[in-house]
Amino acid sequence: MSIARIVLGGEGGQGVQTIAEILAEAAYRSGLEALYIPNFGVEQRGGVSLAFVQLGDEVVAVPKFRRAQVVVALSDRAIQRTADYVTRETTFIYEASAAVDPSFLPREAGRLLPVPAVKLATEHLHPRVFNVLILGTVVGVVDMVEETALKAALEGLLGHKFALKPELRELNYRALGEGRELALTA
Amino acid sequence: MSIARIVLGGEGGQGVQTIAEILAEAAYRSGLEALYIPNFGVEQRGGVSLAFVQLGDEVVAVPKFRRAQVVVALSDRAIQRTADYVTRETTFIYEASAAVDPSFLPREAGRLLPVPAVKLATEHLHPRVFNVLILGTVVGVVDMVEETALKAALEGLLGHKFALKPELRELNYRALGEGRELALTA
Amino acid sequence: MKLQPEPQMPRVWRRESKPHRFCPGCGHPLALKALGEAVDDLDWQDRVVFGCDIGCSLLAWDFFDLDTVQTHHGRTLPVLVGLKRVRPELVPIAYMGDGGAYAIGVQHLVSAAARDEPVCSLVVNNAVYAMTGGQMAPTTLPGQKTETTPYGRDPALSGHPLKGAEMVAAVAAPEAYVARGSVANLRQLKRYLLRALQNPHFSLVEVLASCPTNWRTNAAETWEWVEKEMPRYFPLGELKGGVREEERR
Amino acid sequence: MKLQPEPQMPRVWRRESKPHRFCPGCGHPLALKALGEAVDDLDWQDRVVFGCDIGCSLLAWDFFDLDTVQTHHGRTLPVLVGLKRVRPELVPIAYMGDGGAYAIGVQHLVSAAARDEPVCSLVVNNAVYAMTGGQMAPTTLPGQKTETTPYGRDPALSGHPLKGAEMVAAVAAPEAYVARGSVANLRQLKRYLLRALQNPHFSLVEVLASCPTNWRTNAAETWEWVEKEMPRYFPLGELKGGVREEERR
Amino acid sequence: MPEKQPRFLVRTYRDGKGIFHLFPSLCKGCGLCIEKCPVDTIGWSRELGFLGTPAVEPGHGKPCIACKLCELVCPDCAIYIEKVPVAHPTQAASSP
Amino acid sequence: MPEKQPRFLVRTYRDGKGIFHLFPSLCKGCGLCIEKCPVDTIGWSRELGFLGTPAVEPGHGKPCIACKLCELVCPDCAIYIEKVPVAHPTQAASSP
Amino acid sequence: MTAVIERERRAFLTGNEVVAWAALAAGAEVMFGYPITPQNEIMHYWARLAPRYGRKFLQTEDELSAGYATIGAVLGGVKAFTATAGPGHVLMQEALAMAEMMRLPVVAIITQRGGPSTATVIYSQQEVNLACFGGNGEGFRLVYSVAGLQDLYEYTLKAFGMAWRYRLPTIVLGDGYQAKMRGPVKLFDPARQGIDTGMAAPFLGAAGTPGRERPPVHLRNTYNLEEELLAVVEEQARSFEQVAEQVAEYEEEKREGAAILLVAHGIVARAAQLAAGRLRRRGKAVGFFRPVTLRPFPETALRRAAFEAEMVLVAESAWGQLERLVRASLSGSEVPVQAYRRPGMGITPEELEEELEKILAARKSSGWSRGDEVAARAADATGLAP
Amino acid sequence: MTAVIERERRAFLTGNEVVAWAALAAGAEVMFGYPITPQNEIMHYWARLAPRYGRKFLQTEDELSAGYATIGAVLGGVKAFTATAGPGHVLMQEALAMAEMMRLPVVAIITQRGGPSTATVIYSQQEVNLACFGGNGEGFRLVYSVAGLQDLYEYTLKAFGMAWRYRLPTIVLGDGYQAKMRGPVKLFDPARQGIDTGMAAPFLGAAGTPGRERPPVHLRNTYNLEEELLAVVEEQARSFEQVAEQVAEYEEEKREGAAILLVAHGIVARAAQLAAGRLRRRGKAVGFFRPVTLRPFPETALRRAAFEAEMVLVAESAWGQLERLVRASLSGSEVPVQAYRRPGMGITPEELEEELEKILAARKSSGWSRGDEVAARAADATGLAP
Ligand SMILES: Cc1ncc(C[n+]2csc(CCOP(=O)(O)OP(=O)(O)O)c2C)c(N)n1
Ligand SMILES: Cc1ncc(C[n+]2csc(CCOP(=O)(O)OP(=O)(O)O)c2C)c(N)n1
Ligand code: SF4
Ligand code: SF4
Ligand code: SF4
Ligand code: SF4
Ligand code: SF4
Ligand code: SF4
Ligand SMILES: [Mg+2]
Ligand SMILES: [Mg+2]
Repeated sequence: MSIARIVLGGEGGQGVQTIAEILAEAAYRSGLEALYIPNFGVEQRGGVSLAFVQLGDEVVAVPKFRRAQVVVALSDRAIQRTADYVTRETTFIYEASAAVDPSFLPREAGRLLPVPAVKLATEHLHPRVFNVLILGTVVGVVDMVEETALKAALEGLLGHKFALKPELRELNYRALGEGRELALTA
Repeated sequence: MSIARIVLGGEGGQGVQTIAEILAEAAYRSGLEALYIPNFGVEQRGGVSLAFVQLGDEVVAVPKFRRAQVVVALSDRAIQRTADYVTRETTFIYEASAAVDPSFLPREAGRLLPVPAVKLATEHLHPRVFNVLILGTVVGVVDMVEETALKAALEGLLGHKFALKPELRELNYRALGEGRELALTA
Repeated sequence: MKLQPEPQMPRVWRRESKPHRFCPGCGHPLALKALGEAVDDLDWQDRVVFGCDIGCSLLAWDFFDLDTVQTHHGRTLPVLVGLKRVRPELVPIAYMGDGGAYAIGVQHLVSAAARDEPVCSLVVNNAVYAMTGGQMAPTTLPGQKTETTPYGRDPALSGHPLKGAEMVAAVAAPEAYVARGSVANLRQLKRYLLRALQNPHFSLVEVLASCPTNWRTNAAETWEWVEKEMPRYFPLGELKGGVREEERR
Repeated sequence: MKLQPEPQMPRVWRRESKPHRFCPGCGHPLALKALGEAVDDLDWQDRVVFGCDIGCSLLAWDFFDLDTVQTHHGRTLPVLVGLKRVRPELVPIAYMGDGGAYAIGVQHLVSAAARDEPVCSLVVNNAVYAMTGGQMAPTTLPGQKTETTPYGRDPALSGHPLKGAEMVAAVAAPEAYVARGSVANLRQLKRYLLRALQNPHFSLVEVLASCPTNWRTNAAETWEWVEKEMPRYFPLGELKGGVREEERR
Repeated sequence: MPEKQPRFLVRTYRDGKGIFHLFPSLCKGCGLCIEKCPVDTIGWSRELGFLGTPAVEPGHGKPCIACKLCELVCPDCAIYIEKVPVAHPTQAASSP
Repeated sequence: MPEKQPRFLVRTYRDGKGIFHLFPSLCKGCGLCIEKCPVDTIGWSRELGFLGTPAVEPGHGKPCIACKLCELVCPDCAIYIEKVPVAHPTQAASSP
Repeated sequence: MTAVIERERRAFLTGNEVVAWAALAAGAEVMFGYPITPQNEIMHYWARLAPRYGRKFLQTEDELSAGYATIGAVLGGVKAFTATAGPGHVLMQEALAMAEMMRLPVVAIITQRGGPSTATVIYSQQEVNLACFGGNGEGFRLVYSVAGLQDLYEYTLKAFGMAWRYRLPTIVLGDGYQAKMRGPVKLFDPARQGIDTGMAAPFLGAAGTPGRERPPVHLRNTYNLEEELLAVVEEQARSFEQVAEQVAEYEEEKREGAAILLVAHGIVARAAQLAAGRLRRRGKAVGFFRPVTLRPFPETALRRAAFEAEMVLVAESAWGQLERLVRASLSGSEVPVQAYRRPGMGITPEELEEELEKILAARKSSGWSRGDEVAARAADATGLAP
Repeated sequence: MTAVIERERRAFLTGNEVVAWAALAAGAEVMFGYPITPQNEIMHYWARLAPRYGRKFLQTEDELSAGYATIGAVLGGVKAFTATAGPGHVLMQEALAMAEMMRLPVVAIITQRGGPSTATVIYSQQEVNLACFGGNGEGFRLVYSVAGLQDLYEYTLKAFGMAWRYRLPTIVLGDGYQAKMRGPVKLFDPARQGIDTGMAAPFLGAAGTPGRERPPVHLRNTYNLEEELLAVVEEQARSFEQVAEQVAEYEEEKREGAAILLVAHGIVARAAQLAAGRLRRRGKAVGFFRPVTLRPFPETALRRAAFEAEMVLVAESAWGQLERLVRASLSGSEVPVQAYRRPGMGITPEELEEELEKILAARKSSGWSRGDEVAARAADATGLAP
């Protein structure tokens, strides 16, 4: 696979764009080609937030695509909004802390990967690293991004928060790790 | 000649548009086809004012034209601005109360018709009927407009003034007459 | 059968479109609550036409069980002026943000006020351009950081906050009604709106309102800003009295 | 050789473009005479940039021996705001009609005033849209007949005359200079213009001016209108003092 | 038509003088009510609101005095306060 | 450059205390000066102005007092008033 | 409403007067406008006449306001119109774009003047791009380019009918000449001539309490998702293409066997028609085609006409605006297109005659395939599409 | 002025950031703007960066003011720019029309969003008409349609250079995708790469006292006579046509022997390029043409490319705006033009591949003249005009 295409969807406050931005930045720092584009509408909050990331070893010229290798959906509404991107080749990652109506899940997906990230984050770590945990899972699935690049990207985006609360850095690393593990075991 | 084309030019306050409007209206009331269009620019006063009148027995579809059968110029600047419309067939009527630089006069004109309208109007009649005198000359030259139609058109445009000063009506009629005579004799 | 408790929304709020699209803690829906109650009190659901501007106000395009038109940025007033001219029996409400009313559409505001167009204008002053992501508004406070004043608004470079209500009061007819309320005092705001709606002349009610999303404030800071900071520049009260006696209920 | 007497035009008037294009008895050239003398007095021919609006003001596009730009209807202020932002050493004068300044361009006027843009605005208030042939202006007096108020301006339909200077004074910074003069008092007008030009903040001088062509007045009626009728609605005087002491010469 | 209006799920709490109805599908967790409650009884609940963020509940401070400020300031009309019916009206009336 | 400025034709009249210079090619005949002259000395002349309308001249009323109002109000700078030089300055100075 | 013009009558009027009478006769209830030459007198006459017929007028603070107030009145359910030109037309596009998006039957009379920017107040055909495609949209509007005073009367009547029938913003595209020229025109009651001037109905504020007696009307022009917008615009496109077949109008003469097809719109079409006719009388094979609707463009008819010609000459008082529409319409055909461009200047039959003669001479000398001496058929066929 | 970017470096930026950096590197002294999605972040970054480099920023009351203030700064003799989109772009036309008339080197970055009216804040290619022909004039402007972040950097630099060299208003036409997408881009000092970013000089307020030491400058955009305006516009047209030859730009691949020539501009061109390439690799004769300048349109190059093809397919996120330019450009040729229109929607290579396959299949079954199995030549020729 020369370009990996990833769609992420979630509710306004769930941090989907942060996941996408760190992912893309990490790919770029890994020496890969990468392109990230958020979707954006007139609703600042309250709408479903989508992010599109492409990374690989050839130039990414077109920001949008129709089918994704990885789809991430963090809410019921997001599951519906991202369904069109799913094919037989798709790994479909979804938040599974609360009950998900199985009729919403895309049947054609090659692999369904439930991640109870809210639960895990809240129980082991901190609710706010929930999205970094998801990022870990995505990175685990895609498996093209270098660890150091990922940490550097994390630092770039969240460094100012780490500066204030250094323990956050460690928390985030652990979230990344737990997420990645889920990709391999689930 | 099925359509008579007439260009009139003068200084802002000289009443060129009034001549043209009465002429066109009179033609219309004579059962002829007629079209009148003023030129208009950003200068309310101070610019040369041009008027284009066409009248005849076939429908006039196009408001502007390149060559005129009759050109009327009431000032030095107007002589220059109207020169392009003059051909060998043109009767060129100009105000000749003061000395006109003969080098301005269009040589190619078929007939040059100087009219000392200011002088005549001031001496015999009233300075303000100067333009109606010119109108008389034009009507004399074109010779397609009915007398009653002309008077009705005059009434239409100046009736409200006549109502206030009934003697004006007679003055205007006399100006018309004197103007027309000039067309025949000059 | 005992009735299940229902949210105490104004009758004129449209339940089908709730929860509405505004962010958590937004001042817009608070202003719309006061407005809804005022319309309820007057029982004018069949007379009021609601027009909303582009800005977060557009999120109210299906907010009410009222005929509604969402217009163009800054142009809600002229649309409703046109409507009112031909349908004098209707009561049009022009619902706008401070950007729409005091910047791109300010010519319409001062002109409608000067011509005394009988339209009720409601301007939500949240001191930013909210919908576009938090740029400076004419009402942004000195020192306030926004996306286009990243180092804080410097009055020497971009002027002092524009006092829209005062500006309108300066040009409006004596019969116009002009007031400034706040989402921090909804009962007062509703009183102002009732007077504005009933005034058969031009009226303007400016509303100081919160935008926690662009202010990046938590609930405590949000209240602090609306209640303390903003009124330092934008005093609350009635600037012009309209033609009717105040009607409280 | 004895010098032949020359017309006493301000030095900064451009002789080559005289006689100018304004109608007989027009107020514009009187305002421009006061302005020309003020520029002469300050000896700022090398600093002043003159911008004129669309309206009869455009007839001044080659009026002065000053760098001049004739802009678009209502847009002279933003053009000069842009110029001044990058060339602070220049002194831009925005020369506009009441239509350009108080109707189609009023958003620029109030916004420039509110942001305290250091531009000197001169608004010729002749109570009509002159260039377009005499329609109602925001400043048209009640009862005044114009082409679009053929039965006289009815304030119930089209509002009361807009007091532009008062409106600007309501939004401008304290350091702004705002005054209203008249072509019927050119010495006072020149004083105001001198203060406006020297004020390093926003300034506005409104000038009551004649338009005999559209008013259809003779000389006596023209003076009557400028001197008596207009000031009844538009009081003369300084509304806001600027930052400098008044400098008479 | 009024019959077709959607019902909003409700959680009802009793706290002090107030019957505190909370509609989680309306609550966006803005916290404005929390700040305004004069007795600080409102706090975050385990229940999730409309956006998946925590909703609110009473019982975190002094007992509710049924002042309805929270209901007033909620931008989403997610709170409805009823006064606890006074048990002994005569008694209540005699102790002003 | 100043040398290249066009000269305007001038008519000079003496009237009372004023030397009244009129530039016909500038005068548009608006009549504003006529209305403003405190001694009503200005009136229409036979000379034509810029637009072919009559220009103005002094001598139609009381003698000019050289107040320069006409010069001030002329929108076209078509009038230039000089004071008639005082013949006997010493005498003039002694009679205040 | 009683008829404004009871009996058919001839009158000697300027174009701007004609528009005011037509709007009255069409039942327009209100006009909003801002002064600009050369449309001013539409406002002047309307302001004078309106009170007599119980109609309304408001002079707004600018053209934006005039456009949006017209929208407001239309929303209220009355026939309303505005008029502007040149720079005002540029501003008016903001409101027209909203009308396009929301399919509001706004009627605008445009009297083109010289451009760009303030330019001249006189005349031109430089606002074709703007009228057809101004705004940030796809130009789903009706644009009637009129060619004379009678046209101005009839198409102004028709504009209201079409706007309300199809719910499309409709422009009557005139120019300064037609606005200011005075000539004879026949006024009549549209109802008696079977001209539909439209039935207005309220978009907002209809009877019944919204949310109780009827659903509320919620109009918007903003969408949150690309997919929503695509669906809206595609639906508009489909509907516009359907409408196009019904409303596209043109006028043509003698296209069979024409060596040159002379294409022009508006008042220039009248000069073109005369020039083509004169040449035909002199035995030259010159046809004439006038698109009456510029949006939708009478593409099929033009193709039919042009495919029979050896070349097309487009004449306009602009620098290639009609020409671009003609070229695009003739896509896929080899017929060469030439242009006669006079931005901001009137065009006379004489100069077109000269131009045509020049082209014919040049082609002849270069061995042109089809003879230019083909006798012109006697009868000129003038076709006006439905 | 010291170079903003000393050494060439790669960065991972959004398009809006790229524009801000490019404007800084080009030596723009000031930006005027009014918020609108999706261009906002150009303003945000500029507002943040400008003070560090001694540049200026002003947020104006609307887009009219932003456009005119940009004109004012240009008149003062500095490189200045603005940015807008959608409805703001509509308003901006008033100022651009004045810049066109007075030939002022105003630079505007347009990030297209859905239309008409407010529509969506996201993406589209529906502002081609506006960018090229908005305003009441003839569209004498330069319009660069960019296709990716690197393009955005280079053409923003170039826009200043061209604007000032030719004294023409210049538009960099992007879109919401390109504005908001984040990817790798190479930043460099234009001077070192020989990219001309223009020399600014004052139009007004140059040294010397006007009327004494030099003649005064009197700029206007209004004329009193038709003849005056005609002369001005004709002169502009002549000069624009000369410029056109020097500045028209395009990109093309494999046009010889192409059965289908796929034409697209902007970001859609990237999808088109990929789709055409993939089909060629599968042995289908599909060429690709991308106009880089939409004004002037690279007509000669397109004609050359299209005449070798059997048909042209135009793909765009609009309803026929590029298509109209293509059709008009191919005037006089029989090559058929087909369209793939997705107003307001992104276009992916996959859907274009499908569309092309469908067309190829249909043509094959209907007995297409030129084989679609012509082996694509190995090397793709990519041509960038001077
Ligand atoms: C002509 C035009 N320019 C700019 C925009 C972009 N825009 C949309 S909303 C908005 C500002 C909204 O601010 P405000 O009016 O204060 O409302 P708020 O969102 O703060 O409630 C802007 C600039 C637009 N839609 N149309
Ligand atoms: C956008 C636009 N709208 C309208 C016009 C037409 N127009 C030219 S001047 C003018 C009014 C001038 O009135 P004012 O500003 O009062 O100046 P005056 O002529 O009275 O001095 C108008 C409406 C225009 N040129 N541009
Ligand atoms: S961005 Fe601000 S104003 Fe807009 S909905 Fe959110 S909180 Fe309210
Ligand atoms: S129309 Fe009026 S304002 Fe214009 S030049 Fe003439 S007198 Fe002056
Ligand atoms: S009713 Fe008053 S006391 Fe009770 S919870 Fe609400 S705010 Fe607190
Ligand atoms: S104010 Fe309303 S929405 Fe906000 S937290 Fe309280 S109940 Fe929830
Ligand atoms: S100077 Fe005074 S007195 Fe003499 S003519 Fe002039 S106005 Fe009259
Ligand atoms: S004021 Fe001047 S222009 Fe007018 S009449 Fe007197 S001299 Fe002539
Ligand atoms: Mg706001
Ligand atoms: Mg005026």
